[in-house]
Order: sequence, then C-alpha cells, then structure tokens
Amino acid sequence: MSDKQTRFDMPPHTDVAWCPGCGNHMLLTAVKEALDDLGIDPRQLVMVSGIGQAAKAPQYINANMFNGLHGRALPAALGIRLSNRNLVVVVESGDGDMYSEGGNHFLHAIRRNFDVTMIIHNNMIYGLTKGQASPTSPIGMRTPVQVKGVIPEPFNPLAVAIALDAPFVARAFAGDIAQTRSVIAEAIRFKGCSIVDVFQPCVIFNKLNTYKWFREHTCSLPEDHNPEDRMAAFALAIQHEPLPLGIFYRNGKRALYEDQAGITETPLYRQPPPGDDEFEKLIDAYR
Amino acid sequence: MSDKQTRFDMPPHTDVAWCPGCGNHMLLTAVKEALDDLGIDPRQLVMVSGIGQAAKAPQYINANMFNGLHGRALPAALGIRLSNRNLVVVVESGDGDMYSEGGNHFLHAIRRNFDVTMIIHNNMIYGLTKGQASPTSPIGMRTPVQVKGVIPEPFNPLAVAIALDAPFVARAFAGDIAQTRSVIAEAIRFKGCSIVDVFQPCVIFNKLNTYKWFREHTCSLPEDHNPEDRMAAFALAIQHEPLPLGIFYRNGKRALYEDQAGITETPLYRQPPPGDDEFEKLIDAYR
Amino acid sequence: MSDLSMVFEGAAGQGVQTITRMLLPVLKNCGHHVFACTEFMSRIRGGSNTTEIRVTEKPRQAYVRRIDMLFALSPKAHEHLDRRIDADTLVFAESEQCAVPAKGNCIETPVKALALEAGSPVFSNTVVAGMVLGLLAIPPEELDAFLHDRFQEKGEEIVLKNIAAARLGFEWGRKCPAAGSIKLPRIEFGGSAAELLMDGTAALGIGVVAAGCNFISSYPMSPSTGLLTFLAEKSDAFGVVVDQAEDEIAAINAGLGASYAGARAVVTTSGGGFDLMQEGVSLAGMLELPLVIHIGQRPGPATGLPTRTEQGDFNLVLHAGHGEFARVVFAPGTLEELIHLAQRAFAVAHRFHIPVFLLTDQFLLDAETSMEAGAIHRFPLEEAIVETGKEYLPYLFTEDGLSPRGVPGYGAGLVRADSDEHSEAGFITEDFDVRRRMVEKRLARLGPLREQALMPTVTGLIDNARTLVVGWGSNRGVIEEALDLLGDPRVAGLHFSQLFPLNPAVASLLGERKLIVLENNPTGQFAGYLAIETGKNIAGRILKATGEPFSVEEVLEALRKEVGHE
Amino acid sequence: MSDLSMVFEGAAGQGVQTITRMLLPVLKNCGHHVFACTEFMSRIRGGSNTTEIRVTEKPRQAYVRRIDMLFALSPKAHEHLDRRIDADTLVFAESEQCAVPAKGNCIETPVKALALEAGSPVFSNTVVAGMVLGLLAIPPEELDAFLHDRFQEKGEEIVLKNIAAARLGFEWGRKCPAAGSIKLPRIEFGGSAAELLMDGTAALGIGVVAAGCNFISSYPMSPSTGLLTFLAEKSDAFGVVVDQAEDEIAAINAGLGASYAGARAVVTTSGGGFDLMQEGVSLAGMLELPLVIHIGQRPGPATGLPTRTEQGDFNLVLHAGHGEFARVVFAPGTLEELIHLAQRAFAVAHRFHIPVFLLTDQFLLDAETSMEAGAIHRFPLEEAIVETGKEYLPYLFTEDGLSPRGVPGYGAGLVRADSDEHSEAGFITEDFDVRRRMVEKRLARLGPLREQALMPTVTGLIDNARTLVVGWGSNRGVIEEALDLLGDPRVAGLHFSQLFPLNPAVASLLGERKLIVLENNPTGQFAGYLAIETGKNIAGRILKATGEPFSVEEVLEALRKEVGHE
Ligand SMILES: Cc1ncc(C[n+]2csc(CCOP(=O)(O)OP(=O)(O)O)c2C)c(N)n1
Ligand SMILES: Cc1ncc(C[n+]2csc(CCOP(=O)(O)OP(=O)(O)O)c2C)c(N)n1
Ligand code: SF4
Ligand code: SF4
Ligand SMILES: [Mg+2]
Ligand SMILES: [Mg+2]
Repeated sequence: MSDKQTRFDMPPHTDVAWCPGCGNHMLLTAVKEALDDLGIDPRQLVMVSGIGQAAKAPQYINANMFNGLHGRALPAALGIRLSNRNLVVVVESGDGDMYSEGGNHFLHAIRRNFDVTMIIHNNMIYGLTKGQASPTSPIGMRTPVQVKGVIPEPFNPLAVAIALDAPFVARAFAGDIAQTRSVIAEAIRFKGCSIVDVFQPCVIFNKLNTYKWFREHTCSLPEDHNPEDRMAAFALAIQHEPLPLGIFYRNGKRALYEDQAGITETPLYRQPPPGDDEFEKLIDAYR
Repeated sequence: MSDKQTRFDMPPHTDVAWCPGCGNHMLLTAVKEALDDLGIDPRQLVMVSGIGQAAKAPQYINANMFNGLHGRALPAALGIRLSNRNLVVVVESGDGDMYSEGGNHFLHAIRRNFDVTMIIHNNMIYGLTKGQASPTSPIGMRTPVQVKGVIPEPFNPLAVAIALDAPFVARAFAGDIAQTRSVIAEAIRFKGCSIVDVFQPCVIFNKLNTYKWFREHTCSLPEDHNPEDRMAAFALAIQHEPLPLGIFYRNGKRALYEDQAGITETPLYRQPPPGDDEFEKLIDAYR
Repeated sequence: MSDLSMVFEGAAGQGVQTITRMLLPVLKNCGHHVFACTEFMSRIRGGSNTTEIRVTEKPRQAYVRRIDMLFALSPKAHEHLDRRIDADTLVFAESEQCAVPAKGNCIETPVKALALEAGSPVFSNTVVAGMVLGLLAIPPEELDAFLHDRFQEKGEEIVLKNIAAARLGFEWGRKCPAAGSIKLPRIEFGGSAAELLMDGTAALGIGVVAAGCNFISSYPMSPSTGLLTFLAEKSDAFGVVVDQAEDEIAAINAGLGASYAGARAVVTTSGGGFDLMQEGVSLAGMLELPLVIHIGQRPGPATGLPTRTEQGDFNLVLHAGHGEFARVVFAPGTLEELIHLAQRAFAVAHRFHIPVFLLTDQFLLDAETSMEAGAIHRFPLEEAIVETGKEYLPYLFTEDGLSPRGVPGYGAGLVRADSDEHSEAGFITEDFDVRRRMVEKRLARLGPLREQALMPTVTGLIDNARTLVVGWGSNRGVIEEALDLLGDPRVAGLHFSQLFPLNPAVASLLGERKLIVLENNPTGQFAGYLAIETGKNIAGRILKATGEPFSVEEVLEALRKEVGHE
Repeated sequence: MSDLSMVFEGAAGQGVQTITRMLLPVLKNCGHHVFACTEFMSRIRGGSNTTEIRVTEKPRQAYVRRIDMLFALSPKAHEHLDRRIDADTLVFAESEQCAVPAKGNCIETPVKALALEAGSPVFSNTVVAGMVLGLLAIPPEELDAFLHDRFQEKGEEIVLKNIAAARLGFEWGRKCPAAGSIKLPRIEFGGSAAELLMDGTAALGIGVVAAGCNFISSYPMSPSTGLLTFLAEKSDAFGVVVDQAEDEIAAINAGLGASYAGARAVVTTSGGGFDLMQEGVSLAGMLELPLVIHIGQRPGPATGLPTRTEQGDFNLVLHAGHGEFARVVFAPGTLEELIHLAQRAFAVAHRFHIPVFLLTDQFLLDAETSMEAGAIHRFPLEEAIVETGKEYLPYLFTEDGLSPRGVPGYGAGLVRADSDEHSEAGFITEDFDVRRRMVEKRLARLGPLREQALMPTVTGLIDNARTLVVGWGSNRGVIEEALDLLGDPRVAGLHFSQLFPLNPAVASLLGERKLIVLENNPTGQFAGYLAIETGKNIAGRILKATGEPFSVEEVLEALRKEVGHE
C-alpha cells in the first residue's frame, strides 16, 4: 500500500473493518489517490454506496457520504446529482450490491447517462454475509449455499454495459494500485456514466480468485485497442482467458442526462419556492 | 388475423380487453398457433405474465395461467419450472414489465438458463397506464410524463441478452403473424432460456412506432447470418436502421439449469415427505 | 329540485369525459355548485365507464347512487347500471347504439343522427353536451368558448362543426318533452361561490407545487400517476426535476438522495408500488430525511381492481418499513384539504426530518368540484437547511432529537448519512449506548408531532350529539351530506384528515359518545387504531370493499339503522 | 454453584467459536444442561465478539449479564465487556495479547505460550478449551473424539498436536489456583436429560424439513441466511430445491410460483429484505397460495445493527402487503418450539392457503442448547392437493372460503391464478358483487384460524397470580428464569408463540390481572396489539432496543420494580 497522503485520508487510528490483506485496502488507496490527483474538494464530493464490505469504503474517505440500502446506491446517486449538479458523485459498492440486488438500477443508470462514476469491488463473492456466490462467481465454485457449485453463467458487467452503450467502461485489478488509480481518475474525469469493475481479492471467502489467480488470468488491453470501437470492445469484454484490464469502451457522443433534463447550476436547496404571483397564476388556470 | 382454430382458443364471445387494431391481437394468434404447431397439451402449459396490456395475454389462452405481479413473471416462472419440469413454461409480458420493473429478473433468468420462453410485447410504451415512456421508447418521444421527450437511451434487449450469452435470442414483428409464429415455435422448442422480443404496435398511445413505421424500419436478418456467431449477432443487435427480424443468436452449449440443479422428473407435489427414519437420522446428527 | 344527478355512460375510448369537460365549466359559470366523479374499467377501449355530474344547491363532494338523467352511449350501459336505474331515471339512449334499459323512463335520443347531420359521428359527444344544455335550458353559447379552445388546433372548420353539433343537440334537448321535468337547483345568492373548478389530482398538484416541491421520481401506477404528470407539465414553470424511475424502489431511493442533497422531494404511488418502497421508508427514518409520499389508494390485494377505489392502506403506511421511527399520515377529505395538507405534509416532513404520508384514493383524485378561490390558502415555507461548520454533526444529539440539517456542498462541513446505526457524525457504530440514544432520538419527535396534530373536523353540533360518525380521507363529503339529510341533532360527524399521530385532545373530544366509524375497507382499519389510541369502544363500523365509493344513499341508510331511525 | 457462566471473547476470525464448539458437547455429555449465546460485530475480522456458555442445574434458555469466568483473547475485550465484569469475575487473559481489565479477578493465562509449546499459535483455541476442562476438573479425554473429527481432514499430525495442546491447557487449568473456586452445577438425576445439542438455526431447519418443505428461494441476509444454508446442505438428502435469488422480490415470487405448482415452499429473510417481499405477501393473499416466510429479526431501521438482535418486526408482518387477507404469525420461544412451530407453520399455510410467518431473531437463531430428544415431535403431514376435474374452479366459493387446491399438470382441469380481482375460474373481473364475495372469502378463514390458534404457555400458577408477565418469541427463556428467581407466587408468566390471530380464549385467561409486557423493541408492539384484541389495559412495558438480548438480571430487576419488591 502506498503511503502518499491525500486530502481524503481519515484521521489515523480510524478503525477499518476490513480483513488484513483484503484487496479493498488497495482499492481504497487507489480511489483516494485518484480523487486527490483530480484536485477534487472533499466538500464537493459525495461518496455513495449500498451495503456490503465494499460498500463500507465511503466510511474511510474524508468526503460527504450517502451509505444507503443494499443495492440502491445508483438511484440515490441520481437523486443527488439531479438536485445539485455541482457535486461530484462517485458510487462505490460490491458486485452483489451492484449486479444482483441492484441489477435493475445498473441497467437504467447507464441508459440515463447522468454524471456518475461507479467503482465496483468485484470479489466474485458475498463478503459481508460470509461467502455465498455473487453474480460474478465462477461456475462450479462451492459455497455453503452453492453446495454443488455455482450454476448460472457469471454476470459480465462489461459486456452488458457495452450492450447498453455505456459511454465509459473499464476494468482494473486492485492489486495494481497505480493502474487502478489512473483508470479511476479517468473515469471520474469523464462527464457521464462511467463504470469501473475492479477485481478485488477477498482473502477470506474466495479461495479461487486470489491475487495470484488474478495476476495469472489478466492482461493489459491490446496496445492498439481503440476504445471508441464498440465491436472490438465487446469482443474483448467477452474474452475469457486472459481477462483484459484497462479502458474497454468510450463513447463521447451520448448526451448528458442533466443537460437534456434541463438541470441548472443552481442546486435545488437554493432554488426559491414559487412566488405568490406564480402560485396565483397556477390557480388561475382553474377559474 | 387468421381464423385457424387451435386447442388454445377461448370460448367465443370471450371479452378481450385490448383495443381494436392493437398488435396484441395478432401476437396472440401467433402464440396460439405456435403452441398448436408444437402439439402442446394445454394442461401441461403454464402461461406466466406480469401486469400490463400485454400481460393480459394469458387470460385469452386456454391453458394454465399465473398472472402475477407487475415485473415479476420470471421469478414465478422459475419457481414453477423448478417445482415441475414437465410443464412447458411461457412468459408473455410487456416491455415495461420485463425491462423496467422486471429488469433485474431478466438478467438473472438468462444467467440461470432454465427452460422458459419469454415473449415480450414490445410496443415501446406503457399501454395500460396510459402512455408513459417504456424502456424501449425512442429518444425524443413526448408523453404526458416525458414532456420534453424521452432522454435515456432505449434499452436494447437483444444486445443485452447476447452480452449475457442468452442461448436463444430473436426478434419478430406482430404484424407478420406467420413469421412471428414460426420464431415463437422455435423458441418454445428450444430447451433453455429463449427470448423473443416482438415489435407490437400500440395504436392508441404510440403514434411514432406504428405498423407502417415498423414495416419501413425492419428487415429480415441477412440470409447468411449464422446464429451461432455471437459477434455477428451482437453487431446485428446494435444495428439501428433497419432493425433486423429473426433469430439472432443460438448457443446450444449452455447447460440447462434444471439439469445442473438436479431437478428430477418427479414434480414436487408428488414428492413424498421425509420418512420418520430419515427424520430420525436428521436429529441423530445433533446427539 | 335541489340536487340534480346526471350520468354519462360510454365505452373506454368513446370520450364521454369530453361531455363532462364541456358541461362542468358551463354549469359552474352559471353559478352552480358542481361535483363530478368517475368510475372506469382497467382497459383502454371498450367496457362501460361512467361519469356522474351533480349540480347541487349546497356545495357537495359525494357520490349519489340515484341517477336523474342518464345518457347511455354504449351497448353495456344496461348491464353496468341496472342497479342504479329506477322508475324516475330519465334514460337518454339510442336504440341503435345501446340496448335500451328495461327500467327507467326511456327516451329515444338521436345522438348519432345529429352527429352525422353535423358532419361525422365524432361529434356525438358535442351533440350530447348540447342536448343537456337544451334540457336544462342553458344558452348554448356558453359552450362556444370551450369548443374554440379545445378544437382550434384542428382548424376553424372543426370548431364550427362542433358548434353546429352543439346547437343541433341543444335544439333537440329544448324541444324534448322531458325538458320540462328537469329543474336545475336554485343558485346561491350572488351566484359566484364557485370560482374554481378542478379535480383532485390538480388540487394535490397545486398543494405540492405551493409547498415548494422541486423533485419527483416515481413509477406510473393508477391512480397515483396524475401527480407525476401534473408536475411534469409544470416542471419548467416551477423548476421541478421530474424523473420516471425504472421501478418504485429506484423512485424512493432517488427521492431520498435528492432530499439528502437538499431537494424538497415527493414520490407518488399506489399500494402495490408502495410495498416496494418500504425499505426506502425505513431508510428515510434512519437517515432522518424529509420525504413526502403520496399514496393513491385502490383495492388490493395484489393488482386487485387497479382503476377503482378503496381506503385499504392505512395500516400499511402506519407500519411501513422495518424498525421504529416517527412518521405522520394525512388523509385529506376534500379538494381544499388536498391543497392545504399537501403543503402541511412538506412543512411537517421538513420541520421534523421524517417521511410524511398523504393518503388519497381514486375517488378523490378523479373527483372534480367547484370551489371558492378564497378558501384556498398558501402557507409560508419554513427553511430548515443550515450552512455546515467544520465540525458539523448531522446526527447531533439535541433536546428535541432534531439535529440542524446540512446538505453536501454547502458549508465547511461534511454530511454523512449511514443506513447502519451511526454516531452523531454519521459513521457506522455498534456502541450499545449510542444505539439506544439514536433510537430515542428518532422517536422523540413524536411528542411535538402529537401536540401539533390536526384535530378532526366536526360536522353538526357535537355538544348535543350522542352519536359521532367518524370518517377519514375521501369520505368527508359523503358523511357530511348524509348527516345533513339525516338532520338528527343527536348525531354529529367527525372527520380525520390527520390519521397519525393523533392529537391527545381527541380522546376528550370523543367523550362518551357512541362511535360509528365509516371507512372503505373490509375490516375497519382506522376504527381499530382509534380504539387503541383513545381507549374508546367502537360501537359500529360501516364498511365497504367492492371497489366503489360510498353513496350518500347507502350511508344515510346505514346511519338510520345505526341510530334507530328505521 | 447452580449456574456457571463462562464467556469467551475474541476478535472476528480468531475462531473463539471453536472453543464453544469443543466445550458444549463435552459438558452436555457429562449430563449438564448447557446453553450458549453469541453476540458479534458486523465484520469478518477484528473487533470484539463473545460467546457465553451457561452450565445450569435446571434447563435454561436465557442470557445472563453476569460472567463467572471470562477468557479475554482480543485487545478490545476490556472496552467491550467492561460493563459486565465485576469483582467476582475470574478474568483469564494474557497481558501480552490483551489489555488486562482493571476490574475483575485477573489471572495471567499463558495461552500463546502453551500453544507455541504445542507447535503453533493456531492451537490457542484448543489450549483454552483444555484450560476450561482443567479448571472444571473434567477429564481431558472427553475432547479427543471431537478433535479427531474436526481435524482429521488435516492429517493425523494436526490431530495429535491438538490433543497435546488440550492436555497442556488442561494441566495448566488443573493447577490454576482459581480451579478450586469454580464449581460445576449439580447434575440432574440420571444425568442424561440433555441428549441433543443444537442451535436455533438447526432447530428451525429440522422443523422445516420435517414439514416436508421441498423448495426455498432466498437472498442472503443476516441473521436469516442459516436456514438457506441448512436446506442447501440437506438438499440432496431431502430433495429440497434450493435457489439463491437475485433479490428478495425474486425470492418470494419464485416461492409463490413454486407453491402454485405444488411445492411446499419457504423463504427466509430479515426485516429489510422482507420490506421488499411485501408485494409478494399481498400476492400470496390474492392467489390464496400457501407460503411460509421466516423472518430473522435484527435491529432496524434500514441496515441498523445487522448482526444483533431485536423483536421489531411484529407490526411489520402483521400489516405486510397492501389489501386485506388472512395470515398467521408464529414466534417460537425455545428451540423445541422452533422445531414444532416450523411444522405447524407449514400445516397451517397449506390447510388454509395463506402466507404464514415465523418470527425469530438473531439471539434465538444463534443460541445453542441441550435438549431432550423425547421432547421433539414430528407431526403428520396433511395433503391438500386435489386432482382437477374438467370444470375445476380454483376459486370456487365454498362455505368456509377454502377452495380445493389443484396444481397445473395434475388432472383434467386448468389452474388459473390472477393477481387482479378474479372470478371463481381465476379470470380477471370487475364485477362488484364477485369482488365483495372474494374479499369475504379471503378473510373468512380467520374464523377457524382464531379457534385453532395456540394458547400462550403459562409459567407458574396463573390461578394465584395477580400479575402476568407477558412475552413472545425469544424471550420465553429469560422470563421463565427471572420468574423462577423472583419466586413470587403472585406473579406468573405468559408466553405467546402465536401472535396472530389470537385465540378468543386469551381474554378470559388474562382476566383482570395486571399485565406487564416484555419485548425487545422500543415501543411495545405486541403490547399494543394485545390491548386492542383483548380490550385489556397494559399496566407496564419492559422494553429494550440496544441490539442486545434481555439479560436475566435486568428482567429480574425490572420485575422487582414492577411488582414492588424493591
Ligand atoms: C435488502 C437486503 N438484502 C440483503 C442484505 C444482506 N447483505 C448485506 S451485504 C450483502 C452482499 C454483499 O456482497 P457484495 O455486494 O458483493 O459486497 P462484499 O461484501 O462482497 O464487498 C448482502 C446480501 C441487506 N443488507 N439488505
Ligand atoms: C408494482 C407496480 N407498479 C406499477 C404498476 C402499474 N402498471 C401496470 S401495467 C404498467 C406498465 C405497462 O407497460 P408494459 O409492461 O409495457 O405493458 P403494456 O401495457 O404496454 O402492454 C404499470 C406501470 C403495477 N401494476 N404494479
Ligand atoms: S471478507 Fe473478504 S472482502 Fe470482506 S474484508 Fe475480508 S477479505 Fe475483504
Ligand atoms: S392501449 Fe395500446 S397496447 Fe393497449 S390494447 Fe390498446 S392499442 Fe394495444
Ligand atoms: Mg462481493
Ligand atoms: Mg408496453
């Protein structure tokens, strides 16, 4: 873990509830450093999450926090952004949270394309509830619930995002803090809905997808990959072996939801209520 | 509408609550004929739906029916199939039902790959609730709620299904009963999760996507299209103009959930409860 | 006649609502009190729907079963309305279009013929409106302005043809032998009581806009969608952010995100959609976020009768969401109350940082009524957001349990909201003592909420009354009218528009009187609650669960039985 | 000593549960009554968790605050347990590992040193178990079989090292000067009362399997996940279809689909997940489908305290789902009741075609206790599925409102289930009369359900009692023990394991006695309900909402206050 100080650091001795050696620690470092790189003011940043081990991340970042319900980070993030578009909104949560309980919001957040960055801690397991399969668990993985091994096809967030024409789709590996940090910085800088699925080893419950496994089964995207090429991005997203890391897809052409919906710079909390004359006019229509 | 009699016809004078001229009538004909073509016994068929205009379809088919909650047809279908795998389970519902309220189940049903056929009446609108945008409504379409026009990118069910490696992905147009019937028959025959998105004109609320519009903006899939080619299927699925019709994608390699989960031919209602000796053994483990 | 009831029947899609849309303003502008209510099937075309228009001497907001004049325009009219037609009903119908009912005083009515004479069957509704004016001897010119407004988009020719159609209808009506037997009620002195005309949804929308609401995220569901549509229509004029959510769960979580960021947010839904919002309600309780939740009730369980009416969701909202925290439930009884309580809902939600419920139903939302403009009030907005200081604590312990409310991006502090049990700073905690104090904090505000709770409205003279007829929500009109007709000084009415919490003074107001509770649900949900809260015995329950509103007649009958007038 | 309380403290991941897993069977096999309960933080590593083991003369199922022996193995022990340590507590701790508490009788305990002597720090837990045996003078060989079973997978060497570690601990314990001061309770005559040893989750699972359950679809959520895991583990042996759902909405709808197709289905969740199931509950009501819903309660609102205990969901389940229909709520109070009521829940759900709730909580599910095998009963299964005839009507009107239950694919008929209001055939209808009758049909079964409702269990002699202490669910043990200790013949206990509907005979059982209701929630939810249903006044409420279970001491204290023994 790097020792760089960031303005997003919490006071020393903050009790971090994650296990020693967990990939979450590295990802947290990468996120804080990326935020720092971008020079974001912590008071203008809202970290939004659901519930899970990953979803605790905002508790360890010096910024505003909305740690909501399991699976419901994205709608909350939408409400926040639409109410105050000056805020930087980052959603950080787990694979179960975002792809299982929150799967529907994942689809529809991408469809809207409001300015949010999703960082998904993809440990291919339910950590906080002690090791059941997540939507990204590999077929055959045994758990106390999946006694005969996982049956369903793993959810492929990148392929689905590209199918939805998500404008920024990337994958990183928490074990590589530097690259993760730079991909996350790019994603936050991107104006629109950006998705960063981050492979994150859970050292307690996932004995298959370890640091070693990820190192052996991942690679960089081909040097010549053009992220504006949707078909190429899709082909790489469905590639199984090895699993590429980096920015798969970028589509600068999608309009921003906030712009289309006419969201102004004035946050709603500053918006004056209708004047008495406006109210009178409203009533007048019913005379 | 064809006048062929099928064993799935309801008694004459059944009150059908759909509007005259609605594409649902034709789709209903196609479904009943496809079922008839396959020689299915109505008593072994369960038509499952959610809520909406489309979701009324099972009310007009002579078969078992589970007309459940808005958006929740797929989990109910799963429960039915896993409890009795001798039943043919067909889900018929609307685009709002299946892609908005039911979006999460759409993802996870495909991941499981249990034997179900989804027929989605895609009229690009909410019919029953009087004309709000659905997830497939075109950008810019005005409705009483979308007063400035629809903003989000339309949900592309085919592309998402292919991204999820759904093993059978097709599109049809209700205005062409014969083709719709044959695609649906193929889909039901297919052992696994098959998806048929059917363009269905709503003559009341959708003034953009009319019969004429669909005729002008659709085409057949290229003759040489190989439905086992996932990349080609994806390319065709994201094609906007014209919109191809037919069987985009087939993947015969995915295992059936029922087989993997060890579901036997004996329906659960016939399964004898544990005997007293088995119960004793269960208790014995705690001595 | 002091009370005229006209019913217009037609299939869905036949547009019979246009008839009432033409007639209501004309009648109102003549100085009459008008009230209209609607019942319709869950389909877009076909079936049999009706609108009832009442023209009354006193202001009324209730449904009557009795039909004085029926325009039966669909083949299903007879079957659907049989129960409501009696020998005194004048039935206007065209034997060609519609099986003429066996009962009633049938008058062959050439709607289609006159429409064709005007140029096309599409003018049928205008012909009928003209007929009504003729029958009631109201000058047909009163309609012209409306026809202009409504049809000008389609060109001058269509406007003129409609005007001609109305005239044809008018002439027929004027000459109809029945004309003499129909009398409009007397107009109140001045004739200008009825300045405004609107439906329940508009009244709700006006109240919500007046409250400074600037955010709605919701998913369509009858009969609640109207508020979403209303705010969408007004979004530009009033700066309301409108988002159609992918589902109800998204809707309430977006509402809470917005509220956290400082918006004045509302969500609208019905019982089934609300079920899905309950975890969000619990989150509002935990995060202490203001949110107004409108529930347009309809008959359950499950999909039930989607387009019909019931008052079945009181218990549901009272206990919605796991865990315990403060909340408030309002149930407006009239359109005026809709406007006022929508404002109060926001004020209370934002003063106490809690979820507040507005319970309406299909009957009330679709009801249309004339009302005095002077009766509508706008309440001043309280602003409760503070600029945060560096050491801001979003869940600071205070005497009354309310912490100053900061929002992210405003001030030097950080705003942390955590759905786990949390410290004053908003961080996750498992400290048992903090937990205990936070539970108390979230419940403490019930004290002032009780003290500030609205008292029920009394009808009649409570001091003399030995029996009280208790109602809530949309039944205010029907109880008031039935009591008026009953005219028994020993019986008074009590209408609750705040259902929870109850003002502690309610118990003594009830005193030792016999209590009869009327509500449109099968078990008497509010009756049960009133009994616990006040310790009083409920002597009788007048209940219903058919999907229809209570009619004045059945309430009167039930009251006669209860108080022994039979 | 008639009652020994030992607490084992350690960080999450330190595996202190292995210590109790070693000791409980040993103690039970010696003929003791044992009870254990656990409290832990919502984290996988670190923090401070404890398990309490009680060895008691009489069978007990309650938590005591008092600690006779504490093994403090983590640095946070002191902070976490300060409130529970007093001068009589023997605190076994290693100053190297753990800040030694200021209070208590501290004994330097070389856990790590002995573990290292045995070969590695991983043997620490085994060392501690050995120490306890030494202190209690129980032969160390009693542990050997367990160590074999548990470690044989890892090879003979590991087994032997563990045995050696246990012996080292034993020797230390035997020689410890404190050993003399610790006495085990007397063993009941025969010493074989305690044949079985299991935890609440296993008891629930056994009951569910015994009930012939063959389908579960659920989404993980503490503390309810155990049932899903239990059934998954038994899926092959007992033919249970197990599906981990994508969310709770899917879970309940899959359960209902399964039930429709003839499965005996259960779902398991906790309050927040259950919020999301409510529309499904309403659907069960509408479709008249049997479904058992297990809710492992934990403190809310929202995420609350995910790994702790509360009884806050009674009101939630009582009114869950919009619309009105019959339901039943059970709340087992002991492990035996878990086994029996799980069976009864299925029987009632399938006899009456309704959703039935089983309310448990973290305390009960994680509690481990010894029990008599003879006390466990298996009830015969009723089969209620009929072969359909050609004219089968799934919603046939009958006198008792129950229609014969057909399933698709079995018989000549078709089975139609519709979430809209429906006809007897199951088709959508808007007929007001059919609607009314269907509402009545769905509620009529509440009559027999009331008559068949379980009566509460009496503790003490109710005839002499002037005060009744009422509890429900997991508080049975603590009330019984506190009453026993109170020893006041004027006070008896009443434990409800069926919360809704109540048997009509309950009111007369209560009589005119003073009622004190004890429940682990902040407002007294059941107390409120009991008052309405029986018309009785609740004189006192003993409440709690810290996330901890009631301790015997605090209940005793509260009772002394209530009945004036202070
Ligand atoms: C509605 C609801 N359902 C279930 C839970 C229980 N729950 C908490 S976290 C979690 C899954 C965690 O998995 P993931 O999102 O992958 O996060 P991780 O712990 O692996 O980082 C679940 C099921 C909950 N809190 N709320
Ligand atoms: C939980 C819930 N939310 C909302 C509704 C209201 N509702 C009924 S049908 C429908 C949408 C219908 O659209 P679609 O699925 O596209 O079907 P269509 O009517 O267009 O065929 C909605 C929102 C409902 N019944 N239940
Ligand atoms: S359980 Fe897994 S994901 Fe959670 S903190 Fe521990 S290692 Fe990380
Ligand atoms: S509203 Fe549209 S979708 Fe519904 S029946 Fe009418 S035409 Fe068809
Ligand atoms: Mg995870
Ligand atoms: Mg649709």
